[in-house]
Amino acid sequence: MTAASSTVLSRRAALARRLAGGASSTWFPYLLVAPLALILWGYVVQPMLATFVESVSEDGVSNYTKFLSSSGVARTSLITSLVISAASVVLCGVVGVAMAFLLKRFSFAGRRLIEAFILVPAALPPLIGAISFQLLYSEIGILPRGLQRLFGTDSPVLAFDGIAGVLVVHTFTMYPFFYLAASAALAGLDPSVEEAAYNLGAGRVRVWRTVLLPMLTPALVSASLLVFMTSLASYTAPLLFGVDQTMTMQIYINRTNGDLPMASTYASALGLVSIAFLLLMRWYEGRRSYMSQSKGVSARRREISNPIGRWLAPVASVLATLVLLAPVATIALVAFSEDGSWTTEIIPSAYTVDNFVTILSEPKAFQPILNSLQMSLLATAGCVAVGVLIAYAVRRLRFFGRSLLDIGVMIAWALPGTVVAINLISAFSTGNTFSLGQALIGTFWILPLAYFVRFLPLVFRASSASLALIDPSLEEAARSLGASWWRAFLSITVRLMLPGVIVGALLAFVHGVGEFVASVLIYTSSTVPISVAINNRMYSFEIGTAAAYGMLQVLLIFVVMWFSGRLENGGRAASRRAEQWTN
Amino acid sequence: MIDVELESVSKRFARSGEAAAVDDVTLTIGAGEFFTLLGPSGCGKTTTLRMVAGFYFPTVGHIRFGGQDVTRLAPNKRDTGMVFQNYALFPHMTVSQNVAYGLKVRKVSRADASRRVAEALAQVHLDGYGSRRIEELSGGQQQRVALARALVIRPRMLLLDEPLSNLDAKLREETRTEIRRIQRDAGTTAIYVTHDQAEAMAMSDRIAVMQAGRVQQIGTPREVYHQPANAFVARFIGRSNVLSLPVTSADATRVEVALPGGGHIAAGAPDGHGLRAGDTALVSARPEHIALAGPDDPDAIRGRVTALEFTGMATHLTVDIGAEEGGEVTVAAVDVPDRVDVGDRIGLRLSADRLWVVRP
Amino acid sequence: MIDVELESVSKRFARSGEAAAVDDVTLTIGAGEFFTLLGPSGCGKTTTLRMVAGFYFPTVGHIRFGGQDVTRLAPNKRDTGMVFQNYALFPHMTVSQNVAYGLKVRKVSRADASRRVAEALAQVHLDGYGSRRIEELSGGQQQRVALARALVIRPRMLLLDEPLSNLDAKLREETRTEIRRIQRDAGTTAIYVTHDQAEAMAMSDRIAVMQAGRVQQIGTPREVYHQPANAFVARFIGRSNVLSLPVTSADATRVEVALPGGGHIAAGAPDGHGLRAGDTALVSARPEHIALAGPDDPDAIRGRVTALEFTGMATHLTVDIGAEEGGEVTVAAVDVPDRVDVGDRIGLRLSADRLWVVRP
Amino acid sequence: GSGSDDSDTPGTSAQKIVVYSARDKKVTDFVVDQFVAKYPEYKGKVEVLNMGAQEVLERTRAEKANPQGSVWWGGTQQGLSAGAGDGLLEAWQPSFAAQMDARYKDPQGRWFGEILLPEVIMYNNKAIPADQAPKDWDDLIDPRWKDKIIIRDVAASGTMRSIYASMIQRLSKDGSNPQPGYDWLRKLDANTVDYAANPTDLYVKMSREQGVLSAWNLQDILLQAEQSKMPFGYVMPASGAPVLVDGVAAIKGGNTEGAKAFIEFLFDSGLRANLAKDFFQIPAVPISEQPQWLANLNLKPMDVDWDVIAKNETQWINHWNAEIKNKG
Ligand SMILES: Nc1ncnc2c1ncn2[C@@H]1O[C@H](COP(=O)(O)OP(=O)(O)OP(=O)(O)O)[C@@H](O)[C@H]1O
Ligand SMILES: Nc1ncnc2c1ncn2[C@@H]1O[C@H](COP(=O)(O)OP(=O)(O)OP(=O)(O)O)[C@@H](O)[C@H]1O
Ligand SMILES: [Mg+2]
Ligand SMILES: [Mg+2]
Repeated sequence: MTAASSTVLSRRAALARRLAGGASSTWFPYLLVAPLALILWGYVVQPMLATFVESVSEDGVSNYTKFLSSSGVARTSLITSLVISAASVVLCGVVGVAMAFLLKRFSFAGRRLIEAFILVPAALPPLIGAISFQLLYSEIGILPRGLQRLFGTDSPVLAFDGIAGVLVVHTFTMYPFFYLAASAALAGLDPSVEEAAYNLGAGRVRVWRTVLLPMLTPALVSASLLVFMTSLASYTAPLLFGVDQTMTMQIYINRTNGDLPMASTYASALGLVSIAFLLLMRWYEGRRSYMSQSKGVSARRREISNPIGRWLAPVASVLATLVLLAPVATIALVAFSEDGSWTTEIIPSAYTVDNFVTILSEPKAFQPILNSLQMSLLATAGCVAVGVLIAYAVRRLRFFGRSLLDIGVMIAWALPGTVVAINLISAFSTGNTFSLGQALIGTFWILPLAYFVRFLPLVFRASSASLALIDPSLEEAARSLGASWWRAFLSITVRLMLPGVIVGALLAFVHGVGEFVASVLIYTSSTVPISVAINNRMYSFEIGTAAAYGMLQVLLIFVVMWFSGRLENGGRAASRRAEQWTN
Repeated sequence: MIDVELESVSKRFARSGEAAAVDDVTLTIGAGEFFTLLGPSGCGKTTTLRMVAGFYFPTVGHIRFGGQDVTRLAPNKRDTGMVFQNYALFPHMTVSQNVAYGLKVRKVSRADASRRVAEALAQVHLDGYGSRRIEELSGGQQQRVALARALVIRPRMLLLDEPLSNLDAKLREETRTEIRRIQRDAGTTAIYVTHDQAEAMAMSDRIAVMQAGRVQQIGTPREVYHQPANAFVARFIGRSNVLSLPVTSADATRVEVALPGGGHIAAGAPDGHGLRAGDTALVSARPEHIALAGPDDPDAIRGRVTALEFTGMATHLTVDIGAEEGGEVTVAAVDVPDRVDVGDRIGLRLSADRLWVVRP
Repeated sequence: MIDVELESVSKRFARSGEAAAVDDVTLTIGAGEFFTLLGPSGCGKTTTLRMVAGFYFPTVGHIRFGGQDVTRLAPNKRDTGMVFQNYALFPHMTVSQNVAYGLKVRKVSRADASRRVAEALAQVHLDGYGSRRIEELSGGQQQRVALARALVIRPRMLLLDEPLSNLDAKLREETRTEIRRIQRDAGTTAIYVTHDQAEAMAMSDRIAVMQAGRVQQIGTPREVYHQPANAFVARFIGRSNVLSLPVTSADATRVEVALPGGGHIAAGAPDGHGLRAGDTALVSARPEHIALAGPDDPDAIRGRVTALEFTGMATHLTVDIGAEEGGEVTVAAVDVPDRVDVGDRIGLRLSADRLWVVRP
Repeated sequence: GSGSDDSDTPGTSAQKIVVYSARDKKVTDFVVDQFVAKYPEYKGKVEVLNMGAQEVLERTRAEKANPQGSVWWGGTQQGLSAGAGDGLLEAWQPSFAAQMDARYKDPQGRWFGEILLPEVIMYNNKAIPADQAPKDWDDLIDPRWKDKIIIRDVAASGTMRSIYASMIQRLSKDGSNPQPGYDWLRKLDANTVDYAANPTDLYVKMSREQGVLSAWNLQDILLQAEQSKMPFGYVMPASGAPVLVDGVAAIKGGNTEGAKAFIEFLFDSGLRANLAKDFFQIPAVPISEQPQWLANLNLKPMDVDWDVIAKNETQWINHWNAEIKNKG
């Protein structure tokens, strides 16, 4: 720090120091947050505000009072939606964490394969995915009809209907939020903390209840938020199982009725409920600290001794995977069955590969797949860039408006996809500053933008959860070794967050590939996504070819999962770890 | 030349109640000086170090490096090398990568860096561990990696927070010699936190003794040891017996006190001690400056052995001399006669030229 | 009564190369015994402790508690209280909750538990910190929480992995007295890891000195200190000067060696030392058993002072006596005459009854 | 994404036509091929975006500030009227308008009926022999059919809303007293075993015999039976079938010139005949050669007053949704 000789120089040095000196000064957070807030404002918050504005445009808040009156659709819908969402969180939590436990705590042959399969249910193609649940669990489903035949009863056995059906669909499609978050967090936990609990005499169950689950809080909170909001905004499942007194159904019905302000009121109410839940969860999470305070880096987990654990885990995992993959198998069944060959039979009576031949022989069969791939990748890249930074800002920096930033990210997840798309169209149908003066609708960019806006919360949440476990002194160490804030951030913090970031990116990517409700409103002929292609088949009831398309999508997701699993574990480390476990 | 200056620095944490973790600390450290912070657990040593490193901002006060205010300068602009009390090793990097990190940031050429990394690992006796993952090291090995990582970048200032606490005595001694050598050779200023007084004594140019966030005394090891500023410092540095004895006569630098068994003895006293005949003086006597005598030795203080502790080099006896004079006295004796045992009556003789009067 | 028994226990890690972290360790610990593992960093102390706690399985060998094979018993079935070298505190719990955890597991009534938690916190001088978060504590305070958490459950066996490494000397002494008291009162067996030899000496019933995964010597502190089994132990425990001196005569328990300056001196020797006149014996002499003498004292070994280190209680002089006899010798002197300085010639006198012959 | 054609390619004057279509992709592909064959200057310039009818409305509405579409192809009378009411549609008089029944088009020329969708009784002909199928609407509420009926969920479907409103209006011509209609629908609800989420779901449930009866449009019944080998048959109700109009419009602010050319082409007599033959479409304008099935149809339109329905539909359906559905 040699003092500059001339005053000009020293003044410039002082300024430079102040600008670069950054990360520790009180206003550094604002410097970092300002562009993020601007992005959020321009691309997410401000478009979404349109919904709220519309809800109060005609007759003020009178629409909202409908939620307060004791009888009436509004309040019943709200309550039904809340009940479904809360139950979904619990169910997905149980299934997701259990799967994470089985797959991340034990090593056995075929585990990697199962890990790659496990995200597939989250990526079930729209509509065809929903139909597959019908074909499995509803009154016309394989399972109830199979049981009916088995027991010789009059009516199908164990047929899911109504809310139970909705919950089944939600559990199957959303447990990966929990599974991924929990497994990333489990990998990042300080193993010695768990050992300490065992040492103090706690049994396995108690250790999970009092140490592991609480330490997973950030991950579970993140997953709960996502599941809660997804359930709240879920549309297809209530539709399929005939639960029409839900918020989303009311939004749709009101739009069909032409009562746009009321539809917006419902949408805004959804947003408000989600924000309330978000704030609750933030408070809950903020009460405790989850960063390891241990000195140094602890050795990996102790070895598994329990022979029951060794055998039970793989068996349970395989069984669970079979159950979870059943909807995918159903799609495969449809894809390989002959048209009209599956009516009252339990499973199809005739099989064919015609459906695949049909779609593959089309000249542009792969175009939608490529489109989806490209747009999802773009959006995911954006989500990672912005989401990781926001996660860092919200978790690590002290500045005014942290909660607002958090809410800003999540709001697009809390609203139904249709509403998000409509808002984006309105915001970007003419040029504005954020679109660089260009009208984005009708161009390629609107779809990646929509995916970005919709799926930013996934990356943000997952990153934030993994950041909660990372000791900030690691970053400090890098800083004291001379690394600039950026360098320390990228080489240490982001690197350590990576499991969480990968999880978020995977979720964003997978959801991007499957996105339908928003896509259908904004796609162009050159950007037909795979979901729209599938839907076109469904629409004309070419259910076989639609399923075949769906299988291609499933395959794509599987391949991505397989390779990302490789990436995440870094091969070498994984095998070594497994070696140690089984020693 | 003054290198580091803390001016009335205080740090208050939101949650630690009303008390400040660091309370109005003012001190200056010269360039190339080896300065040690010593004090009981929780007294604010780490907090002080972290403010110097730039990870905390003082609630009030200023920090200057070479006259320049750095109170809010970014940590990476300070060119300090820090060993964290909890190591803060990068878990995703191998040992070598950890050590090389600072060099990479400094854009040291690859060949140069790998040479320096190897050298640094050798200095902490970790040759051959370069490709290990951090989690595959023992606690002490991890601590040494943290040390190597800070030393290898040859910063202008070293901040060492108990860098040797998990090492065995042998290695600790070797390593501290190494640290001292590196620090001297490069003229690095070092701020060192330790709870090992022998270490502090052996290594430091000067020591600041802290308690409850406040500095109690700053001085060379000998000053701090032989002329403690107050009873806390006397008791904290080494073992010391602080006896309350009546003053029989006093001048500017000496105070004569009466011994319980009869007889007088002179003790050194700090400037402006303000004691007069008739006052009670607190006199600090180090265990090793008390010799054993027969229980009936007329010049000796009489007492009864209450405990006997063998520590290798010396045996520590605890002797009860009666509540009034200071309760129990500890004596370090190299060769304790075999017949002495707990419960025995015994005489203690103070050596006059090592006694020192302390403030309460 | 034998409480813990390790029988040819070895532990190999997949990655630490061919060398075993713990290599064929056999030892027995009596019920209520305070047993210390001492050894250089990375010698396998923690690994041994973790096998006793049940976190690692021995690659070969057996562990028995009270005669029962527990080699593969789950850790929570062993009723051990462990202080981890890295603390392993629960970051999501307050200080009190951390300490109370083991009590809750043991279904201690709420009132009882809170009383015992308060008591345990007082024992480690953390009264009033109960409601703090772990991250709001200093390093030493965290370590004390870890200690309190292990002590409060009054396990049948305490496993303490450097539990005091981050405490200041004063507190360390108080705490170790406290640990010892608790352990004695409850008749708990304790296995203690420390790198502080004074601590090991003061606290232990027996000490096992390890190196590179192997046990070098097991014995009481006095045995280990005064009758080290080999040169490694002699050098590792305290400072020791190991001199190579020619044997002039030998019997079963004594060996007489020739001094460089002329003259003879007798040294104790272990059973079956097998030395004869004409052999070269390695003789260990503690620094405090070497007295300073004038450079021309006829009975003294002559040398030149190469370093002077003030450590508080004593001053350590390093004296070069010539390569053949052992290179440098360290002397601990309580009062070094002021005129002695680096470079001076000096004489050293060994005290015959403290010398000991060691194996290489 | 390839094929983002530049609409100002020199040498051709034709601009891109973007068609938002709720028609089946097979139909749109077929028509576009024919259109381009006739107007080569539009080769590669007709982009069809397939989506649901409601989505066409949503999208057009959202894009009002900068319309991207040119043709709105496929949508109920109600949907098109809503679009017209929002000022989204271009008013014009095409050449075929004169031949068209006034009931099938907007008086101001903002949309035109393209095909007629008679809503008839659908039954599973594997489960019910043709002679035992219900003959009229009132047969559906016979307790005999308890738990045999599947209905495409009403509130979210324009088609179903129209059918249900017709059922109410059938029993109260001026719409002043919906009660008899409600009672009738309550009985229907009692016989309804399940409501299907969408057409696909309806077909699946019908074919797998969760229910064996439904009310559905003739065209889709014939298409499913013919193309997907579904075991579906239909009955033309004795008291008549409500006939819905499904239309087409030019979007205001789009490529109106192209849109007009395209719509004119849609009503080309040859094309109409082909569509009628292959896709079972009943054209809203008279055509010369009728295919066999159409000639034999015996279409008996129910006398429905769409104005009364337009006025009351929301209220009626909301009432049904809240008070009647799933209550029987
Ligand atoms: N998980 C591991 N994988 C590979 N090697 C390991 C692992 N844990 C420890 N080691 C090695 O085993 C040896 C013994 O380690 P241990 O932790 O027992 O040492 P220690 O005696 O406790 O040392 P310290 O005093 O430094 O804590 C060390 O050399 C260490 O590098
Ligand atoms: N983040 C924090 N929030 C609240 N109080 C804190 C925080 N960090 C430290 N303290 C308190 O401030 C005081 C000083 O802490 P500091 O870490 O500086 O102690 P120390 O001298 O390094 O102690 P040790 O030798 O135990 O490491 C302690 O009493 C501690 O409890
Ligand atoms: Mg500290
Ligand atoms: Mg260790």
